[in-house]
Formats: sequence, C-alpha cells, structure tokens
Amino acid sequence: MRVLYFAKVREIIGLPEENIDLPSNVQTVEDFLDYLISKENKYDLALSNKEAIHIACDEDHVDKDFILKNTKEIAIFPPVTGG
Amino acid sequence: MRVLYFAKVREIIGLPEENIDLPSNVQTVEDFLDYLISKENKYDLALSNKEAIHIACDEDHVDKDFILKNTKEIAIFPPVTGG
Amino acid sequence: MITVKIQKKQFNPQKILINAEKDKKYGALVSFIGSVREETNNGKVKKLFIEHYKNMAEKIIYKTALNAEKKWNLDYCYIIHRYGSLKAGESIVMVITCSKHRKEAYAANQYIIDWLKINAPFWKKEIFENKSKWVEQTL
Amino acid sequence: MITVKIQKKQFNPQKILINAEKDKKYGALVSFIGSVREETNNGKVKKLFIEHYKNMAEKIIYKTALNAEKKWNLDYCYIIHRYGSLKAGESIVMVITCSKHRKEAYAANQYIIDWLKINAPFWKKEIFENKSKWVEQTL
Repeated sequence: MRVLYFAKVREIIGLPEENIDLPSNVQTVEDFLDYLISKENKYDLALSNKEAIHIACDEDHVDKDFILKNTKEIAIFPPVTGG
Repeated sequence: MRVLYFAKVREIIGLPEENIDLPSNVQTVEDFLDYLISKENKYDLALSNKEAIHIACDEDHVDKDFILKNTKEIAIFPPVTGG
Repeated sequence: MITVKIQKKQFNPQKILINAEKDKKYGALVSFIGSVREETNNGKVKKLFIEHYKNMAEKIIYKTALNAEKKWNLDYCYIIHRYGSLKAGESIVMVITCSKHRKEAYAANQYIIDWLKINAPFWKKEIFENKSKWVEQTL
Repeated sequence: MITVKIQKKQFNPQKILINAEKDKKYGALVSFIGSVREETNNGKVKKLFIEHYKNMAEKIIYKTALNAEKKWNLDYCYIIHRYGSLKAGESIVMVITCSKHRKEAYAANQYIIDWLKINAPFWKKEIFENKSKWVEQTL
C-alpha cells in the first residue's frame, strides 16, 4: 500500500511517502495507525494524538473504522488549513 | 416647500418637481398627500394607492404621520428598485 | 476607508478591483457585481433606464457603508452605482468589502446590497423592443 | 460552467474577473479573494508555504463546485487555489460564482469556501523572521 504523509506529519516522519505491506492483523485505519505507532518512535511522535490525525483512502476522507482491504493509497495528515 | 417626484409618480404627474405652499390645515405627510389627491386628477392617479407611495423629507425616509412643519424638500416616489 | 460613487458613465470592475487590492490591508476580499440581465420575465431587455435622487442616494449609501464598516470592522469598503441608460450586460452596481476574516467581508457585503435595494432611491425601468416597464420591488 | 485550477504561480484576479464577466450570462456575480496577511497572532509573516495533496485537492474542489452549481443553479463557477511559497499580500484563493439573483451567488460562494476550508487537502505554514509554524485549523 502506498502511504502518503503531509505537513507536520510528513516533517516528523521525515518522508513524503513510502510503501508498506499490510500485516495480516491490520483491518481498519485505526489498526494501521496502531501498527505504525508500535513500529518506530517517529511514527509514535507523529501519530499518537489520533484526534489530530485525518485520513484519506484513495483520495476520499474516511473515518478511523474504515476497512483498508481494497485501499491502494492512504494519506495521513493533520486537519487541513487551506482556503 | 420643494416637492420632488420620481419614476412612475413623476411620469404620471408630468413634472420632476414643483414648489407648493403648504395649506394651513396640512400637518402630516398623509394630510399633504390627501391635499394633492383632492387638488387635481393627475395627483389622484399618481398617489391614490398610498401603500405604494414612499416619502422622504429632507432626504430621509419618513412615515406618513411625519409632521411637515420644518420640511424644506419632500420627495414622493414608488418603492425603490436599485442595486 | 470608504468610497461611494454614483455615476452615469460605465465603470471598469477590473480597475476597481486592482485599486481595492492595493489599498486594502487584510486577508479577505468579497466583491459583488450586479449587471443588466438580457432576459427578464417580460422579455428581451434592450436597455435599462435608472432614475435616482442624487443627494439622498449618496447620503444613504454612505451611511450604510459607515454602519457596515463599524459593525464588521471593515478595512476597506467601495460602493459604486450607476444611473442613466444602460445596455444588457453592463454593470449596475459593485460593492467591495475587505476584512481580516472572510465571514465579516461576506456579511458586510450582503448587508450593504440588501440595505441599498430597500432604501437607496434608485428606480429601474426596463426598455423592451415595443414597450417599457418600471421594475417592481422584489425583496 | 465550472473551472478549477490549482497552481504554483501567482494568478491575476483582474484577468480572472474579466473572463468571468465575458463568460457569465446572468445578473449577479460574487467573488471572494483570500490573500496572505502581513500580520498574524504570531507576528509579521515573511512567507506562507502551502503544501497540498494534488489529486485529492482537485477532486474535492471540483465535486464541491458541482454540488454548488446544482444546488444554487449557478451559471458560472471559477475556483483557483495556489500552493508553494507565497509572500504577504499575494492571493491564495479566488472563488467566483454567478447566478440570476444575488442570494444564490452569495450562498454558493460561501459554501464553496467553507467546504474547501474544511475538506480540501492544503496545509499552510507561516514563515516568520526567526521561526515557522503550521497554521492550526480554525472553523
């Protein structure tokens, strides 16, 4: 799965994107965030305040209970501030 | 008193403005309209539907019970349609 | 900063916008342009004739701008309104409001146009091919 | 007619307005321009950096414009949003909506900006003399 990071999340993780294979126990967006958080300290720093993390799967906003099964691209970012 | 007419009222009365001395029994705008209506047929035609007639005295919108005593200029017109 | 103009000749919305952008300080600019429609319920409009009560119109529009400036803390307010004979497509009125945040600029802009429509002494007459008709007030 | 543009380079609000006036059919045009403020609560802004998620931004803005066009029967809708590095005073976003009557044009314009602020994937970072700070969402 292609994983994109934006803004502060991108800065803390230190990458704009990477490819990550979904572990078999990861079903939802929430599971995936927990997986990343447990993986490495930089993810923990960037993502542990889950209220402040928004998710888009294949370019649509989704909730944290969204099932990732068919997702090709997941984007992880802080609340948007355009306009 | 200077009397101004605008739009449809001006067209029916056939004048943009005229000077009219207030008769002693005319106190309010309403009295003045009644005076004009009784004066000549063209005023009756232009002003008898009083609901559709708006008044400004010395450039301020006023109600029909406004006392004309100190008014120098009265304007009589249909509802405005600018903008 | 408030500017009110009432004029017979055509105005250039682009130039007015350029000046607004130079003079404003803040982040949000809302502009409204009202122009002569080609078609109304009464048919194809050849011309629009706008009659006005000059002194009172200036006074009311300026007072409206002052109220808006105070109420929404505007940084810039520009109002221009034409009178005389206009062709279809020509601009009748333009209102620009600028403020720090967008909500104030929108609210002030709508307030000015709404107030102007109800109170400013202008009257429109639509000229069609074979007839003409004073526009009725619709609020 | 809907146009959506997301670009790095500066845009010219006057030219965009000229084109809108050519292409629109109806009487009411509302435009909003949001630009970089020189001062924020955090001090004097040197630059504003805007990051975006290109494909998703285009998709969401276009969908928002379509919704607005349908809901308010717009005749014309133009949205442009910049990304990259902007200086104080430069325009970030411009939204033009045109309709027969003014209420629809105002409502659609505000809807588009409100929706874009909440949903379109752009992130602003303010660059000051000695520090920089990601802007926090304020609704």
